[in-house]
Amino acid sequence: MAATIGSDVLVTWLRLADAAIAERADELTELDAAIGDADHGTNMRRGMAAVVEAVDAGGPGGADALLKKAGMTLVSTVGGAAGPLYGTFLLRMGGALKDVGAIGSTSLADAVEAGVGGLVARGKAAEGEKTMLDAWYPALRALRGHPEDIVAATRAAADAAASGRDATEPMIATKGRASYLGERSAGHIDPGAASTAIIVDALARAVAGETA
Amino acid sequence: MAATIGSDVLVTWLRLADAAIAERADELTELDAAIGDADHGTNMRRGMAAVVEAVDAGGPGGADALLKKAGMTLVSTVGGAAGPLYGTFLLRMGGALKDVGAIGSTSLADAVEAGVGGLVARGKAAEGEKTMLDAWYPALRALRGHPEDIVAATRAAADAAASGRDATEPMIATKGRASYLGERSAGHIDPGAASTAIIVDALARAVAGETA
Amino acid sequence: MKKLINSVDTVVADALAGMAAAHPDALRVDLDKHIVYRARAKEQGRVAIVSGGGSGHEPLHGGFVGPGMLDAACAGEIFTSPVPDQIIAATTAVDRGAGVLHLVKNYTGDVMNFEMAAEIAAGSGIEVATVVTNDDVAVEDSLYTAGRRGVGVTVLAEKIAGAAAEQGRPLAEVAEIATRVNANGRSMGMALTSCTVPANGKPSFDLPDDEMEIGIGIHGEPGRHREKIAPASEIAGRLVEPILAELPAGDGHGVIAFLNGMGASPLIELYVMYHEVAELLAARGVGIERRLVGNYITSLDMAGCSLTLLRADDEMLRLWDAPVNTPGLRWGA
Amino acid sequence: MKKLINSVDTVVADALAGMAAAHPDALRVDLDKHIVYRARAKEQGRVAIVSGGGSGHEPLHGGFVGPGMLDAACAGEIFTSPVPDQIIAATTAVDRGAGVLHLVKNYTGDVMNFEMAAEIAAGSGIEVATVVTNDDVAVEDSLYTAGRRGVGVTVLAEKIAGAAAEQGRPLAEVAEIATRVNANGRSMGMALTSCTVPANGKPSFDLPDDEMEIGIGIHGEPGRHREKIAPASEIAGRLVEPILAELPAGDGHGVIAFLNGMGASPLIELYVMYHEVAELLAARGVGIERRLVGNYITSLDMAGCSLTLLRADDEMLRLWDAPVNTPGLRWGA
Ligand SMILES: Nc1ncnc2c1ncn2[C@@H]1O[C@H](COP(=O)(O)OP(=O)(O)O)[C@@H](O)[C@H]1O
Ligand SMILES: Nc1ncnc2c1ncn2[C@@H]1O[C@H](COP(=O)(O)OP(=O)(O)O)[C@@H](O)[C@H]1O
Ligand SMILES: [Mg+2]
Ligand SMILES: [Mg+2]
Ligand SMILES: [Mg+2]
Ligand SMILES: [Mg+2]
Repeated sequence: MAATIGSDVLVTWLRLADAAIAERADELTELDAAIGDADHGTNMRRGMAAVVEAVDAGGPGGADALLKKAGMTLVSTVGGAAGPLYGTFLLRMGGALKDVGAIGSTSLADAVEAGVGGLVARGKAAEGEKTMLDAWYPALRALRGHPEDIVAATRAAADAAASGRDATEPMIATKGRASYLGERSAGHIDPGAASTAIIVDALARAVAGETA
Repeated sequence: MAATIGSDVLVTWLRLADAAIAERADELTELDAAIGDADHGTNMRRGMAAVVEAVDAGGPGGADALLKKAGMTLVSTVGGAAGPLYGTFLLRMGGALKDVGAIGSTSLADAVEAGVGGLVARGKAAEGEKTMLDAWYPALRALRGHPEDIVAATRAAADAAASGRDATEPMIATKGRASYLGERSAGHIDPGAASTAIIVDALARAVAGETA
Repeated sequence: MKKLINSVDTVVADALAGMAAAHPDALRVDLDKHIVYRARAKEQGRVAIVSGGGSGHEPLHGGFVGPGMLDAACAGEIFTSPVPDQIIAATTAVDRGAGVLHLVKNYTGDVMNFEMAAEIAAGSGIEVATVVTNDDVAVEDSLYTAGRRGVGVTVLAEKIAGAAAEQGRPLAEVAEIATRVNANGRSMGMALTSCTVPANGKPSFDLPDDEMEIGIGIHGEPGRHREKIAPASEIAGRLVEPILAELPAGDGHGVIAFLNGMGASPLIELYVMYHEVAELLAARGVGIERRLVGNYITSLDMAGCSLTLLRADDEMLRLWDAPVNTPGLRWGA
Repeated sequence: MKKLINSVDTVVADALAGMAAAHPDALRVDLDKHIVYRARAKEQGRVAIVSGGGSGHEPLHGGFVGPGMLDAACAGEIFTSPVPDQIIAATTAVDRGAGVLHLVKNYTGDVMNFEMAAEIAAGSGIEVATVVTNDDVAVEDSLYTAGRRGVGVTVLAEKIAGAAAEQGRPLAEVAEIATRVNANGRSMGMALTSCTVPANGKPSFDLPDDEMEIGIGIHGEPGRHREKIAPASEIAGRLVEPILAELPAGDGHGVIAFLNGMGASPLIELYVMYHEVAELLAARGVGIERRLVGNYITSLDMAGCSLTLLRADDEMLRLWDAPVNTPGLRWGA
């Protein structure tokens, strides 16, 4: 039972997230075709591939620098809503880890909370509007439920993100493109919540020791 | 066994032809879709309806005047290849009947021959090029086969036109739109030959005493 | 069939009414005879140009009526050439005493209807010259057939002859220039889908989801052959090569390259195609002097494109560059 | 999926290369950053205008770069807003010392990316003003939602603000005029077919052969509702009525009527639709001062159309009439 992780685990996280997004890009695009504009999978795959390329290119280590570089890469390569949102998330998350050495469950939760704060600052949405926030908030709450065990915490967060993703299905969107559909947005899972669930699951797997 | 017909039978001919073309317009258009531009039925229906309207509007009688009016109406309302061709046909046919009182089988054949001459002068095609000529020439030859019996002559002409129409199927077109297809034009009946068969059949029915 | 129309019988009339409403200052439309005129006729003593043909190729021809291009366009029914009455009326109305050029695409129906009209107009004392365009290399040219179709070069001939007429050149010269444009221009088209003629209500030909037609015309005629769909770079080769094989060398002059959409292919795809065409021509050492990319001579709702190359001498280029002010083509004015 | 492309990953890059090749004298295209610039930058001391957005709406925005309209356009991936780096590069390149107007369509992604870019550009000393268009009446406007989409009015705002910038007006005035255009313009769209996003490879929504979507946007989003296909006259009502219900009365000024094709509907159908719209507006007592009919803000290969009405005061009309010389819109120059 690992109590803390280092920035190497975050590197693994980004790699696992890239692989999982690439594998499920068509699925994400199909979700976006139903209630958006059919580009979310393409966008995320392009962005995560660029992130891994930037990570491979090396540079100063440390969780702070790593996540900032990843965030800036997403901002510069994704576009659309997801680029600024996920980019800001990672930038803020990195900022919160600035002076943290070994990352425990609580400091990870603090960092995710900072990231979620960035999402809200950028996107001006709240929970329940059928966006990626509906996966992030449950994930954050689950993280907080295991302050001593980062493995259990991230696994619980991944499960909560997945439930949050599923819970977006009946929602009527009031933010993002799906809001244009009004009531017709109900009955479909939000693509951003789905990509969040994939990303949080990658985090849990990296923390649990899976290698990329 | 009628030996001659009057211009009233020609009026009936035009009416029967109009009705038959209207009924089979979609079929003609479909033939034209396969090797042309999908308008032959529409064109002929529009033209024949205008012919009947012009005939209904009355005016000086006589086979000559009647067919000239019908020909001019086709020229002014059909367009495409069929308008000038069928229009010229009727104009020339009318001209040939100028000083003919009661129309017998031979004078009818002479008039059709004049019409066919008009087709060739306008369209510069010959038999065997997969055009309406491939129905008109057999019809003309069959007409000539019964110089004494106009009913038998026109019935034979109608049958010959139908055979001529069917014989266009394997031909490779060298005139008209179908020629653009080269060898791909084989395997389809020529739409103009099909409309000619309808028109000659209407003539046989009118001569046989059918009313419109 | 899905179309923005009221009924299959009124498409042409409704579209002409729409043209009239959309361009009240530039065009005058005879909604009875289906003729599009310039709002202001050109000066006395200038050659006038009349074109026309079946509808379904918009903006051709009505959209090319205006200063620097046509004086009148006769609109036939969908894919059906206009009738002589229309052509005579247009010819009579636009003649400014210097004669009228008839620009006609080479289709049996168009040629015959314009021919009948020219005979009658000439009989009433109007000098008429006729130039027939026949630039489509998909079709074999032969004395014994209907010959090549008139397609993309028609747009270029209307522009270039239009500029010559505007300069006050005599009818023989305007006709000679149009003839020269046609003689030095060649085209080739392809389709991803058939068009649907409204009165027919279904696609003129069936094309499987993974096939395209090469060598199509602008009336929903199937092409010369069918093959598997291919990347834009290969499609460009299917168009460029047969054209270059038949394009006059023309003293090594460069070309006007005209990449035309068939009606339902969006501009983004036409630009992709144009890029490939330009690369291919560069590789083949053909200089591009001018370019035109867009939907100019269409085939209803067909997806696909055609390429026209015109070996252009200096005079053609000068006339191409001259001002033109029509709904469909406009520059320098 | 049938498209004239090389591969789904290179569509935008290939189309931009095609634009560059097609308009070498008018445009300069940064093929690395995907930015379209004027070939000749405007004079020092003039306000510049930058727009951009996802690709797939051609000629918007790149086709509207040129004298009298935009100074630069940033092309995102298909239906994906550009990234801040592009917008910053464009803004920096076109600033002539008088500030830069960002014209942005109201989509969460576009707004956020332009916002990030404007923050950074402002930090480097460039004065940036932003006007967001949101004219689509199919979407409810509310403080608690993403709000209305920016659609057709964007074209009109780019033209009118572009003319104001060309006249040398200060940034605040140019922004005010763009804001006024947006405030007085409303749009409504409909689709006969879905578009197909290349990377998705199939239509974004399925629409039975006898149904149409009303209230669609320009990204293949399904509309607000679906109904049986209807004659053009009825479709015109579906567009005109909801627009008039929300169009400012504006002192009884007339309108600029803009009937736009979604990419795969041929011009003949757009004219049919425009005729019906003009008749309806006449019946409703709405004067039409100017008209624009054609494919200007498209949605890939979607068949359908949208209508934009702009209640135009005299200043807007004067600016609308001012010369414009871009690949997509050209008059008076
Ligand atoms: N205001 C917002 N706040 C949070 N998330 C949002 C917001 N708007 C959109 N999203 C998320 O972004 C996702 C769409 O991303 P993407 O498809 O890449 O961008 P776009 O909508 O620009 O095409 C949505 O599914 C939603 O989860
Ligand atoms: N040169 C010609 N001589 C005789 N008949 C011809 C000639 N060209 C075409 N046709 C006939 O015209 C028919 C087509 O008529 P139609 O479809 O109305 O005209 P278009 O080809 O102009 O669309 C052909 O099927 C053929 O029978
Ligand atoms: Mg999306
Ligand atoms: Mg035909
Ligand atoms: Mg025809
Ligand atoms: Mg998008």
